[in-house]
Amino acid sequence: MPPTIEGYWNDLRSTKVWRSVFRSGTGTSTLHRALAVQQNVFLHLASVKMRRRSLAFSATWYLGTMSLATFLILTATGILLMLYYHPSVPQAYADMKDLQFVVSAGVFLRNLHRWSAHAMVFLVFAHMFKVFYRGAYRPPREFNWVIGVILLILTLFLSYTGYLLPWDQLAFWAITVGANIMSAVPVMGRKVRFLMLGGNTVNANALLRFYVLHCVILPLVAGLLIAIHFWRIRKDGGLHTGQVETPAGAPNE
Amino acid sequence: MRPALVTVAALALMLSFACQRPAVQPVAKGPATVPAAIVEVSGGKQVSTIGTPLDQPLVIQVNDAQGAAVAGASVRFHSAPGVIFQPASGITGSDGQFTFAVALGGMAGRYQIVATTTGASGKAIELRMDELALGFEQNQGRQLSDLYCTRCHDPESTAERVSNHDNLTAQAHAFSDGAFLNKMSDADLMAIIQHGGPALGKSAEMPPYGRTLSKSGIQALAAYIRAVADPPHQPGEAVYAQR
Amino acid sequence: MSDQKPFQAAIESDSRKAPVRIAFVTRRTSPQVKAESDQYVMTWPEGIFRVLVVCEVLAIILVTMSLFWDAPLEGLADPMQTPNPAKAPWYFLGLQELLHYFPPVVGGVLIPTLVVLALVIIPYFNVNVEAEGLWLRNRGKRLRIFAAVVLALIVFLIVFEVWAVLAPTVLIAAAMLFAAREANNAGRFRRWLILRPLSFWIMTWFLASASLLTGIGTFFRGPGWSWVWPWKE
Amino acid sequence: MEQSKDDVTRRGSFIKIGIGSLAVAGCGAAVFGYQFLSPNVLYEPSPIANVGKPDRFPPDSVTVDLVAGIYIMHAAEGFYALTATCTHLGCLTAWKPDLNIIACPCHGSKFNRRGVKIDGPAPRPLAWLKVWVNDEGDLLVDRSTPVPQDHFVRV
Amino acid sequence: MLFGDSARAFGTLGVVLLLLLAIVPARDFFSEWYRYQKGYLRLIRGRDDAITLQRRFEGGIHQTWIPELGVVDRCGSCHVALKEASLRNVGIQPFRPHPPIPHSLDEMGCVMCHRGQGAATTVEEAHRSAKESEDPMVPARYLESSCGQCHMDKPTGIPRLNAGRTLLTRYGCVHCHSIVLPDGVKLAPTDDPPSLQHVADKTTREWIFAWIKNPQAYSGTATMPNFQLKDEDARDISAFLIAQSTMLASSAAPASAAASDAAALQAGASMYGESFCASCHAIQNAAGLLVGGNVGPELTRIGTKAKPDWLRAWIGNPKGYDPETLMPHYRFDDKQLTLIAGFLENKTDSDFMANVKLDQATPRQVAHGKLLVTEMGCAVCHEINGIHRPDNFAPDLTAVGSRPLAKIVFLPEMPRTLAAYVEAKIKEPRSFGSALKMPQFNLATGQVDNLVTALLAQTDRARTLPARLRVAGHASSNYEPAGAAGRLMRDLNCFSCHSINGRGGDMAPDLTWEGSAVQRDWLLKFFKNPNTLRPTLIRRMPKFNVTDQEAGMLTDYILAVYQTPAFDRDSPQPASDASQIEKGRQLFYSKYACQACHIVDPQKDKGYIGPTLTEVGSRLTAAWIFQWLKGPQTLRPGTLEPDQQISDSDATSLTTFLMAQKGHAKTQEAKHK
Repeated sequence: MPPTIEGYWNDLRSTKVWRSVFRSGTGTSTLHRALAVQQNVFLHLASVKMRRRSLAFSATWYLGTMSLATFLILTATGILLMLYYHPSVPQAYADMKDLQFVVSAGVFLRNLHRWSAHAMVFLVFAHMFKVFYRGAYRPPREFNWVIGVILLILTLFLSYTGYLLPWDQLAFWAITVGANIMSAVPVMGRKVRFLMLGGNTVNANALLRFYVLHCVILPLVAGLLIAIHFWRIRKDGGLHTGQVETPAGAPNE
Repeated sequence: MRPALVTVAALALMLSFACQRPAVQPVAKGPATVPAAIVEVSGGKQVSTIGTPLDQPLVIQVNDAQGAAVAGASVRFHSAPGVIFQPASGITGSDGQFTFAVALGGMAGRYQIVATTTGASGKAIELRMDELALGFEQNQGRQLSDLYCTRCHDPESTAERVSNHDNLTAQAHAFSDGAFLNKMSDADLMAIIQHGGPALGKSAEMPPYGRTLSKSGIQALAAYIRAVADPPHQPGEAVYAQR
Repeated sequence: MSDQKPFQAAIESDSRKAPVRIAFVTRRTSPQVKAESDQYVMTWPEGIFRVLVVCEVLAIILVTMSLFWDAPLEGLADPMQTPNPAKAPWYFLGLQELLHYFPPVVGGVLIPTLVVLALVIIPYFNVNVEAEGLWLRNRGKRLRIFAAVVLALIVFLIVFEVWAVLAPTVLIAAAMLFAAREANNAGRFRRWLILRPLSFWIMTWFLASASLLTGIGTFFRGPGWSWVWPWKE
Repeated sequence: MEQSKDDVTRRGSFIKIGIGSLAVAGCGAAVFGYQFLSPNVLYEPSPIANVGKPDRFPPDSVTVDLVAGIYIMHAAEGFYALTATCTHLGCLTAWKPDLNIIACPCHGSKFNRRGVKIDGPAPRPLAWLKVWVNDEGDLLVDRSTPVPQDHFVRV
Repeated sequence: MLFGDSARAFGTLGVVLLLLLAIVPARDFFSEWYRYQKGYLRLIRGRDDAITLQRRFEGGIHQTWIPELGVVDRCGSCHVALKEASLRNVGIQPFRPHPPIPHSLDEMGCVMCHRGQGAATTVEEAHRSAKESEDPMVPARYLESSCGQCHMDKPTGIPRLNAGRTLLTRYGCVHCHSIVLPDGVKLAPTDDPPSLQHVADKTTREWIFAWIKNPQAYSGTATMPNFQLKDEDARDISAFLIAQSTMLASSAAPASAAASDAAALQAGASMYGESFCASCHAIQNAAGLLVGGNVGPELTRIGTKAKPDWLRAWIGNPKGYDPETLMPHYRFDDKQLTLIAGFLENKTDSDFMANVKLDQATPRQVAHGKLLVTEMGCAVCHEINGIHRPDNFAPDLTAVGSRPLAKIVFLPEMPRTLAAYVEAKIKEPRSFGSALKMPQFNLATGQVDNLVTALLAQTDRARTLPARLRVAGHASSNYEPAGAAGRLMRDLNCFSCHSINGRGGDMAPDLTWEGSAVQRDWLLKFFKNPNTLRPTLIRRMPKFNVTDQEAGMLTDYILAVYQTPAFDRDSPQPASDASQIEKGRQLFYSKYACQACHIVDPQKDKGYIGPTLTEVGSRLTAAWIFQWLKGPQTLRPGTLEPDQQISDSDATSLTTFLMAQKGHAKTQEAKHK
């Protein structure tokens, strides 16, 4: 057999080094496929087998998957953008200009981050409604629903804190309006606003706080909750099949 | 029935044309005579600063082959990008003339302004006029020149400034005298300003300005002299015209 | 599925209590689990590939957007100069629109808090977990409660002049009444509507109101939060 | 059976195409990631320092420009400039007029006026920097361009 | 079929994604600056100096960063040839080299002068930013405005800005608008709007009516703007102004009837000429051209305006009516006063007030007039009885050059640029609304451009620049001569024309060191009968009819006080032997060719740029002549005579020669003729 790319590929996969990293083998048997999931740190949250119905597009519209995908895109692009960003006034705005004008593919990464952020908010909302209408919030998945609601709020907060970072007019006034809505909370509203902005107006302190929230605190919390969310999917019986649990006697299509 | 009607109508139409034709006069569309040339009435060779309107409007006249003014000829103007015309096109008046204001572009140099009209058989007739926009350095030279030089170098007197040109035994060359000054090298030009006429074996009536003017001032003067030279000083200055 | 077999494992969930899986095993038999092999697929590669395809689709959409549509960047933030209107991010515009109708405490705090609370307690609010159709039982009593609640809500909305919420409220209420009629010779759509539980109606009302408010806030609000038509510049 | 086998190979080739293009995209992302990470513009002070008119420096003098990190020397042979950064571990050295030496405060390296090491752990003499006079008559030093020793500039 | 065959979907979508991602670097590749750099390389390829140019060319984004100025410039990324002087004849942007300027491009950057967005690397964003808060480039027409961010002095080379700043004060813009220059100096008006507290002494209500309706109809050079008043409003304002006026005792001097016969008019006209009134005042000649200076008001229609009594009192003693006036106090006797006043009273224009018919003013009209005068801010410029000068009457224009476009209401069909707005506002203020208070000024297009240039210089950036960049303007001096001579100098208003110790006008020579220059006898004689020294001058020193005693006092004061410390005026005169004089003559006529500009021998010499030197030996001191020859600019900065680097011995010979030019005989002869 003449050497082919596939031949080399298979040779590579049978080397000791490869086998030490990817513990499962190359086979296509059920066992191998099961091991591929079980022994992969990223995939082991999923069960080895899934219900065929739950894989149908109509079951979930893959909204949760897409939400996770946007989160991962946002993490990747966000880390790259951080390399050209100084959370200070007015340097933050100059950095936006630099991204636009002098950083290779800077404007693309910024666009991708921005649109992915909007997409994530939208997808998470849609995910929630889809889960609701499919009835997937019902026991035993009620706790995972609560985590989902918290993740929704976190997503909103992540997006909101990121909104200030370009330090342009849009950012400044959107945050000002948002912060003023928050200060309407009786008793503690003003205090919360004060703590969040690090002062009474949206200024350099607020920018730094939003930066830390956006880049460190909220992503960490969100990542943790996402892990729990996924773990609970499996523990609560896998993805909801999308079967409407109809009461007895009702017409069933 | 119908063919008959059509025939009658067609006949009537033909008849009406046939009857009318001898009666129809050539309708005065456009100029009564055909433009053969555009001549400049006034406004050429002005000196201005970059980006600014010329002091005097440009006036051109459209003439026919016999040299008589052509009224109603349509004229268009164009030049390098950045030159603004007010208006950029129009119809000549009863005296065959058309007046327009020009603001030169943002770069220093000579601007060629082209006025175009259409002659017999659609041939384009053009008139080219040169206008000069001075940059910062040349403008500075112009001011120094107005202060120190023109009293002797400009033969024309004005009410505010009486020319000293004719009181000199040596002949002071006007700065626009390109035929003479273009032949001098930059170094010679600056030397004569700096060290006076005797430095180049010329009259002492040209005093030395080396201690009165700064080096950059003398450079500016030389730049101004080069800019206003007529015929134009060849190496260096860009001519902006439509490409 | 319909023909009876001697050993049948049944899985049911008693929703009134904590759901458990109970296998009823007939005496003198052992439980036999029938593998539903056609019901299950291997996560690798079936599931993973599907997920990958979905991610590719999403990436393609986002990359296309990013290539041809630049993220907005206005001038440098200037505290001395308020753009008119000053708008929050789009997902808060529903809230901002509410603030236009209600005092801040109601629009900015009470309503969002209630919404979040409602969302959290949905699964624990143990009414009707079987998701039976709202009108299938106690129809008369429920209609009276429904009428009282909807009327109160409409009066409340009219008092505060919240036309943007009034419209979906009336619409949903009409749909509920439409579903509440006697179910004889009902069409497919109405039969589907009849089966909707109460939570469905509430969520749909919330979804419609929120979407409408956000849409209005995003597209139809101009200087001074006045009404503008987006196509009229 | 034939059909199914075809199907399988076709499936396999699609997967190969897919994985292949993702791999290429990944490699491309790495290349352009590298481009992204290398800044196209720098916010760094120009290596060329304008130290002013030569007559600022009296003959036989050593002038320290701490901002630029250089010494400007006016010797009998002409002007020259030394970097003030010690060649040992990069501390900023100091001119000791009383001792007529350049001393490093960190590890005790000592240099003479010509930058030659007298004492201490420094591996190399202090670098001589390119000096020239511009059109306005200002003395300029290029901190990024070393020149051979004993390269004096006469004004 | 998206999920029907996920392998096929996976493969296909993978390829699509790869292709899309490949566009990302392509966008960088097709960026504008990269295209321009390729264009530049194409442009220079065919040139003789291609190799040099190519070696000097560096690819990539070029950035100039000047942190202390807040400048980030990337203009050089496209304008790659800014420093390539050999490309001077390339008429294509962005490849033109920068023309020579007194600043280094590396030290100033581009946006300091041209404004625009230096950080941008696209043509549109850099030159015409789409964002309303960002500066677009300043048009070449107003480019000098950028110089004004640092330059408060008035260097040559920026005539537009200098003229604009002068106009701001001369046309009284700064009466209403406060403008603080970047160095913190507040612009003060240099026009002198008359006080209206005694206006009824001076003129009639009808004249006021016609004047405020259209000041330029009375005098084309009037700087008072047109308030575009309605007839009723002008009627009421004139009524109020007359009503508020109080009478000055000095204006009511008894008047002997002005002679108006032809002979008296002729004598008055020659009085007007002899007194050199035309140095300051202009009168239209028969051809309608203004003849005379523009320091004082035009007098073509003065007879229509001024009441005869007031005119006589005014000419007799201007400071009696207006202590701040620039007009000198001529010592006219009664006869002279009658002649000259008669001449001026005859300068009338019957058309000017032909249609003005005003009834007796009613109290209501007066009250309404007062309201109008208050509202329109007349008291910002004029002193008016019973009305306080309002503060902060019009918007502060200190930072008008940085006004964000979002804060500007543009007219429809108007270019959305700050320059266009300011220009329109100056040209036709009322086009922004008839209720606006700003009046219509009478300005030529060039003047409007100059004003726009000066206003655009008032930027925020200018105030944040490091102080070392600022070139301060000349501080105005408040020098006051002391004693009786000082009083006399103030009475004669010497400072209106002459400058001493940094104070005064520039119409006549600077007298700071006049005491070192002139001989006593000559100066004494000059005061009694000033004759001009320069043949071509139109403006001349008037004859003030000073008494001997006054002339003597002034002469002594000048000789004693206005002495330069540089040399002793009484240092011994070089020996005047004939050979020295002859040597001096040789030097004068051949080596230095002084006759090009000066006249020593009226028969032979013709040069008339410098003063006539026929009697310089009895006018100037030898020490002054010597020092002057050695360095004219050291004695009188800005004087035109070039410094010829004359050696001491040549200067001595020339001094000897010039001191020999006493010229008595010749002038005596000339006088007899």
